[in-house]
Amino acid sequence: MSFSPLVGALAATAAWLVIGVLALIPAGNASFARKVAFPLGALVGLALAVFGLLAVWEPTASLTLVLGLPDLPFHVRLDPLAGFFLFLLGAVSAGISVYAAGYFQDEAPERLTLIGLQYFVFLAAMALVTLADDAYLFMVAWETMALASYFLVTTDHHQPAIRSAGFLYLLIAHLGAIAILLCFGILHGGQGDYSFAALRDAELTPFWASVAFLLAFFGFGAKAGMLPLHAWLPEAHPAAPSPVSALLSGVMLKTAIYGMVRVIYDLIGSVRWEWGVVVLVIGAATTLFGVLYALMQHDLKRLLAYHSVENIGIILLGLGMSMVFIGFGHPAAGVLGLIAALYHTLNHAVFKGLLFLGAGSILHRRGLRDLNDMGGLIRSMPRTAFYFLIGALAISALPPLNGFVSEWLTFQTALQAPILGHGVVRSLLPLFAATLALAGALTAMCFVKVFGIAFLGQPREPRHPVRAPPPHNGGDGGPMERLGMAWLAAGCFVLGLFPTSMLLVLNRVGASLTGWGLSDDALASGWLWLVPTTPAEASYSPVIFLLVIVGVVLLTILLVRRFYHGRVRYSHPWDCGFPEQTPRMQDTADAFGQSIRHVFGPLYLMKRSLPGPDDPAPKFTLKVEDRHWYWLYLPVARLVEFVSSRIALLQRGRISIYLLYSFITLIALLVFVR
Amino acid sequence: MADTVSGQIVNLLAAFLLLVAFAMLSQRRVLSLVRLFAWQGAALAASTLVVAYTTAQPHLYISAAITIGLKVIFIPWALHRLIDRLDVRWDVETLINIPTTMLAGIALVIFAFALATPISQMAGTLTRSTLGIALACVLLSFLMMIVRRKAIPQVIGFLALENGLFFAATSATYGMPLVVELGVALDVLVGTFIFGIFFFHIREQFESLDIRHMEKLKED
Amino acid sequence: MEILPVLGIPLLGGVLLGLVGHKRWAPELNAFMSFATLAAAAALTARVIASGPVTALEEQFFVDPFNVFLVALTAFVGFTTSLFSRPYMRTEEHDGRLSAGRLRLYHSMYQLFSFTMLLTLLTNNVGIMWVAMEGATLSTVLLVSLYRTPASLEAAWKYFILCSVGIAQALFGTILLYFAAEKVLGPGGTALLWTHLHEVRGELEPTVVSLAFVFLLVGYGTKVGLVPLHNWLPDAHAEGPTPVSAVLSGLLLNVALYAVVRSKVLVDGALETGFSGNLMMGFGLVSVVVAAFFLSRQKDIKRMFAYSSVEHMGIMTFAFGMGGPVAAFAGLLHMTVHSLTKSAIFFTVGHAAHATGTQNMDSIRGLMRQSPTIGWGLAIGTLAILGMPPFGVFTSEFMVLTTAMHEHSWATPFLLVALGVAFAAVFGKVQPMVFGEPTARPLPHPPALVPVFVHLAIVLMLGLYIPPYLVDWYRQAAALIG
Amino acid sequence: MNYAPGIAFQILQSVFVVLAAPLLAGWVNQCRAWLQNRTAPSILLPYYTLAKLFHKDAVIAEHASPVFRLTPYILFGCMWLAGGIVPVLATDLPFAPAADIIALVAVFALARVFASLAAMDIGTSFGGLGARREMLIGFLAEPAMLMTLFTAAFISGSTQLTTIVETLSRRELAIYPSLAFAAVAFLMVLLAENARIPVDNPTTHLELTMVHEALILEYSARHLALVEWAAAIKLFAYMTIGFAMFVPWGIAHAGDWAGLPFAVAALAMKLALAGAGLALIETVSAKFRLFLAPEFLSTAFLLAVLGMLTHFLVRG
Repeated sequence: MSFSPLVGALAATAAWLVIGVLALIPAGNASFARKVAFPLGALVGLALAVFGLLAVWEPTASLTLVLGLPDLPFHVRLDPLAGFFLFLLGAVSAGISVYAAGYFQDEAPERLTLIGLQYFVFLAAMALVTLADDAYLFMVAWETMALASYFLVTTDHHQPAIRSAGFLYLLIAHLGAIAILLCFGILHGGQGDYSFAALRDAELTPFWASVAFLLAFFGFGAKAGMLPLHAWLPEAHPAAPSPVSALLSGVMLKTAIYGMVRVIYDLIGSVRWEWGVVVLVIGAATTLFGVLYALMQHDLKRLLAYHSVENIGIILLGLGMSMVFIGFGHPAAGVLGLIAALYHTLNHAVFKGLLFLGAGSILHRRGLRDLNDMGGLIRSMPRTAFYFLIGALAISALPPLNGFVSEWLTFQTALQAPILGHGVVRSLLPLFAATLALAGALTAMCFVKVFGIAFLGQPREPRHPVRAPPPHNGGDGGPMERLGMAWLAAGCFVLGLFPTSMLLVLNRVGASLTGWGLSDDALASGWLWLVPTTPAEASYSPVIFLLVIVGVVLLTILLVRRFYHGRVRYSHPWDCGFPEQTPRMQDTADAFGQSIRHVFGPLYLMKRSLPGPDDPAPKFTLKVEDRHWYWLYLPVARLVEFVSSRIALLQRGRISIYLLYSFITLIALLVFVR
Repeated sequence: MADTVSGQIVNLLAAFLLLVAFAMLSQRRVLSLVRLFAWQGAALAASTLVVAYTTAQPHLYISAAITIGLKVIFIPWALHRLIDRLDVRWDVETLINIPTTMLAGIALVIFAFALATPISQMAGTLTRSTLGIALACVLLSFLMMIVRRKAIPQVIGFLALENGLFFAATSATYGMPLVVELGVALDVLVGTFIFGIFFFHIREQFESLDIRHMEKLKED
Repeated sequence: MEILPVLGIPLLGGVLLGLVGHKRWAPELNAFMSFATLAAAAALTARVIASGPVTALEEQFFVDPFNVFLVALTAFVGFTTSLFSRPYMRTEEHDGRLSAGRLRLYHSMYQLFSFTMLLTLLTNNVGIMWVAMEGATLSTVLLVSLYRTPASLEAAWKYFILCSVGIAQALFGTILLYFAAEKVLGPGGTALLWTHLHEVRGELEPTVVSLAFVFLLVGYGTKVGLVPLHNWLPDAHAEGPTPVSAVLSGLLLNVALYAVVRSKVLVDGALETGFSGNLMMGFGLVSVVVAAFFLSRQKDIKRMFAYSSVEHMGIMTFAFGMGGPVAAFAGLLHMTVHSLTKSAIFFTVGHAAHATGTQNMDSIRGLMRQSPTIGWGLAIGTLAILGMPPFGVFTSEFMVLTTAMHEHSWATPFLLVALGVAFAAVFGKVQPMVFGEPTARPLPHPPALVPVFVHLAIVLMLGLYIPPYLVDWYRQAAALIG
Repeated sequence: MNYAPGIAFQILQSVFVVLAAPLLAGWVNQCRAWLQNRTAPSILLPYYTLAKLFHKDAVIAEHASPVFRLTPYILFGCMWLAGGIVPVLATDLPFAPAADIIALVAVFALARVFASLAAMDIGTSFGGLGARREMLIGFLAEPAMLMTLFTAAFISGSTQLTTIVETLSRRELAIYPSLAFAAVAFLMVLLAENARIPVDNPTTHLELTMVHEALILEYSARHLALVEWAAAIKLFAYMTIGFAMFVPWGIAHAGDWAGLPFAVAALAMKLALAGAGLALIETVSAKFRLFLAPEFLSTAFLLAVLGMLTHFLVRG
């Protein structure tokens, strides 16, 4: 068959699987896995990204493979939506794989071979999820993805915390998968097989469509880390090795979003506005909860994981608005909302991957994981600091980087509210935009805290024992690690400065799903101006932004050097004349969050231990817990425990009782038969 | 044909069998339990012989012979030897007192008859009316197994159950084909042999044949 | 005549090992005999594929697509279990838990047990099927009480009493079936032959047949381990030596379910109403839900996997209860993948119990660190049995759930809740055993783990790609079951 | 349209904003001095201090990172850009489509983030304290600011400041209830963002109360000059955003030189009044303690939301 992006994508997935299997070869101190596997995987990732982009512009291609069930072979399909997510998967995983090549250099051979296998099976499973076009292949790829990532999360399983994190992760992933399976069952409606084509044209009554929506929303939401089912995310992502955490947070959460969009927009089809309101409410709650709890963390990777929860909330806000508009019969504004959500999915994948890689370098090179142990890292790790700064500015949605573009598009969608007929929803939409603004500002505060405490200021002496002794001079990562981070940082810049090219791609994706595109003068706005609806309504030019600021900065430096002398004198920090300046006088991570604890007090479950007045060794400890454990997770566990204890009474050990059971069953059935 | 002399004899034997089943249910001493079991075997063999004689089916003679050999002579003898070797002479405690068991037994007999009447009309065999009694015997011996607290009475209950089944076979369909009869008899023989082995092991482990010692495997 | 060697070899093996079972090379002989049975079964299977159903010895034996794949499966798992039992039994002897005499009993009973199972599958005579089933119970009772510990004696006693009483009810059911058939086919031996019963099932008397089915279902249901009648199963499977548990869980339950399905086919023909299907669905669903909730309270690893067997037998009974080609196909596939996965799990559990010296899950830790093959075998096996894709168990569960969704949608939530609870319970217990700091000691004899990974490889293959000849094999059997 | 006059206007406005900002600061200090009946310093005092600072040698901590040295220039650049975007003298400038009101708020956020990072760079306790307080006020003010801007955007149907100015200036002089609420909210946000009295005292060095001062504690000479200048431009920009939304009359159209002198006069008059108003507010009210700022700013947010709701309800 002719070479098409679909065949290319399948070839790339197969290549990943082959690399994964080859990585198992332990010969030569696992030389294949150490030297060849990851860079090769990155190249395959790039190829996949190219195929994804091509697929957006080409007509949808579909194929049935020979594998699979006898009457339901694996169907594979590549349409613009799948193409976009393949592009995301390929591009971001390329950077992460290059970084992983450097990161896993000094792993023990037996661990490295296993990590290599699971890493590439994980990538291939994600690609298959995006390509799957029937319920069976989708479920197989979905759970293989969960399985492979579970084994990655529990690589160093000698710590009990990581084991329990892994278990919780796989449990919630499995429950989510069960909900998705039930949703496919309801969509099926009874005739035909389980391919997505059959599911599409099975018409549903509004009630069953809503039930299918709720199942899909909570099934995929469990995997995306949505509010009620998010407890696994801050446990599992930090437990994995850093490149894997980047993949988990950056790319795997996006396959959950892909699943949600595929089922709601494509399979169910007729979107209702009530669904949009549900998504908006949960999205807003997730956003605020994610960022408020991120501010309370002092473990860097756990903080980044909570930010993933927050950004998933932002994506849900975009999706919710788009569903409300489509539900009310304004598909043009609906497409804009969908584009904003998909754009933020891509942006989050890029900058969250970059931040996790930065955190990985700190952990790998310095063995530091707790913010209260770090400080002044910018002096010894300047490049990592630079890349981390770019990631921090991008996640805080500051121009001219990519984070701002997608939040700006989400604001523009909210500003289309007046065209809605429904009074209440029309005024609710801007309020959700306000929660988005609040979350954006809080993220900025959180990343000032992270960057300020970790990279700037004086190095603090570590209170926790440093686990991994720094193998190298504790400086920046190796060339591969820096290249990986540079690739993602460049991604932040390109997506931030040239959004119109990505807007055209997303417009095609939106059109393929809803049949509507952006207004034509939005598309004709050239590469310089980003125009969502009409130039008069709103336009934004990141390039001019950057040029003006950089121009003025250079101009001022020149003028100051020309007209005034550039003399500089170095001395002790001023600090209002206080002589002995010690690193302990700097803010700690918890101190930085103190004002938030004051303002949002009741939200947190705080366990505080204050030292007594005459305490010889005063020790202040603060532990902020997640209320959901006590609202949802522990009650469910206790319920299961209660039911099983009741059922255990069935097996009391006396043989006469067992005989009695058999006797009563026989008599009951005989009575029933007569 | 139903009310011919042989039919009456078979009904008589069936009634006797039901009486023995009831007696076993209420018996206190192990030895008399074994003797009752022997009588039950004898009644079963007699009814098989009568049926064999009237319907002139050769394989029934063989099955009657097996029944006598196995259930009237060998098994009671073996049980006697076992009881002597294990010197378990004292009487048999039951979980529920005798009167309630008897009431349950009566209820079961009535239920068995209600169940069996539609079938017996259809049966063309000479001994179709005894199907209800056979089913009653089966249910009664089942009940006996439930209420007994000692291992040997439980086993005897099981053997009585087998007798009930054999009687049902002869009354419903003039007995199963020979090869099946032989197979079942072989199984019963091997079963009894294995029960004997078990009695010795249990006696050795628990110093008594009381089943209440064997209640540790349970969900706490 | 391919049927006779399939039955003859294990019988011969039983007798032979009865004589020389205590010798040093007895395990090798046992493995060889099982291999010979496998070869004979393979030849029989080839012949049935080539020329369709076969009857032999004037219709006393009957082989059709339905029971030939079970025969092949039984022979194969019997062979792999004998391979596993070689090092296992030697370690038991090395640890002094088993004397040479008892090994002789074990080996002869092992071969007799596979003989009785193959006889049950191959016989055409419903009476002989009962006799063989009773024989299977007799042969395994002594095996369960092999260790002579109080617990194993208690387990064996309960197993023997409950199963014998259960099977006695099945005999009464068989008698009623014979009674109903004799009215149509006339006296003589043919009334008990399944093939004849199958042809004439339309004219059987409905009331008698439904009564018969109740007795058959309760009787053989006890052997299958359906919930109100399951109490013997966890004790028997946990107390016996692990090869016995593997064979019991893997094969005997399948054979019992085969007997139930055979009688369901007859009863369906006789009655128009879905009486037998609803009954089996009811039992199946109750088994799945109750077993799932039992799992979270277990302390002993073999007891936990025994309850997992109860749960999976519940799923299979539910699938066959639903009827229809897809559900029957799913039931057959589930039979295959369950016995392969469950036996593989019991192999790893056996070695793990030996390595750590205990079956208590709280004191087994760090298997992966101590011996990666056992650790990974147990981890992958557990994930497979819990129905995680890409393994075959998920395939059949997917088909069962999807058919259930649009035929009996009321049942699906119960199934899904049960699967979720089972996953949480089993994985919550296995994960700490597999990961963490090791508490195990190296084994005196190297563990035979090749069978484990062969089984899991087959299950993985069945999850992704079912070979075409296997597909139409299942399809013919599913059409037969109807 | 030919670009020449547009670009000329753009450069003129940018330079004008940068130069006029210290004048506005001087004017506000002078008004405050008169209100507190002390002799007022000369209106050109800010220019003198800037010139003095540029001549001094810069004193920097030994281990200051490039972030510390670059931040003053970045702050100045951001404020210069904000000045260029807001329609101070003329609307429809070439730079105007580069950013709408949301981007403008983001520019101020960018400046705030860099200022906080620079404060934390030296590792002194005051730097951390200042950064923490600045971000606290920042994250509370941003939603309130956006809601006020949304109200104006809903009325004019666009987020471009040029369109907002044109639609509002053409409307007849009707009092919009929603704009009234938005104006009060905007005033409260202006006070918080520019570190005026109720939230923070611009002139204080008292460690416990200072917010903005704590950020720039370590700066000296030319860096301090640039930071002070940027603060002045920020106040100027905020005021002009207020004029654009609430008193838009008198802004010339880009390119018509005739309207320019009138626009400058109108701007001067508005700035004078606003500066005096600001000085009045500062003398009348006293500084809150820090944790009253959240209530202050949440009332601002509530007012802005009220404004938006009235817009929807009244407009129907």
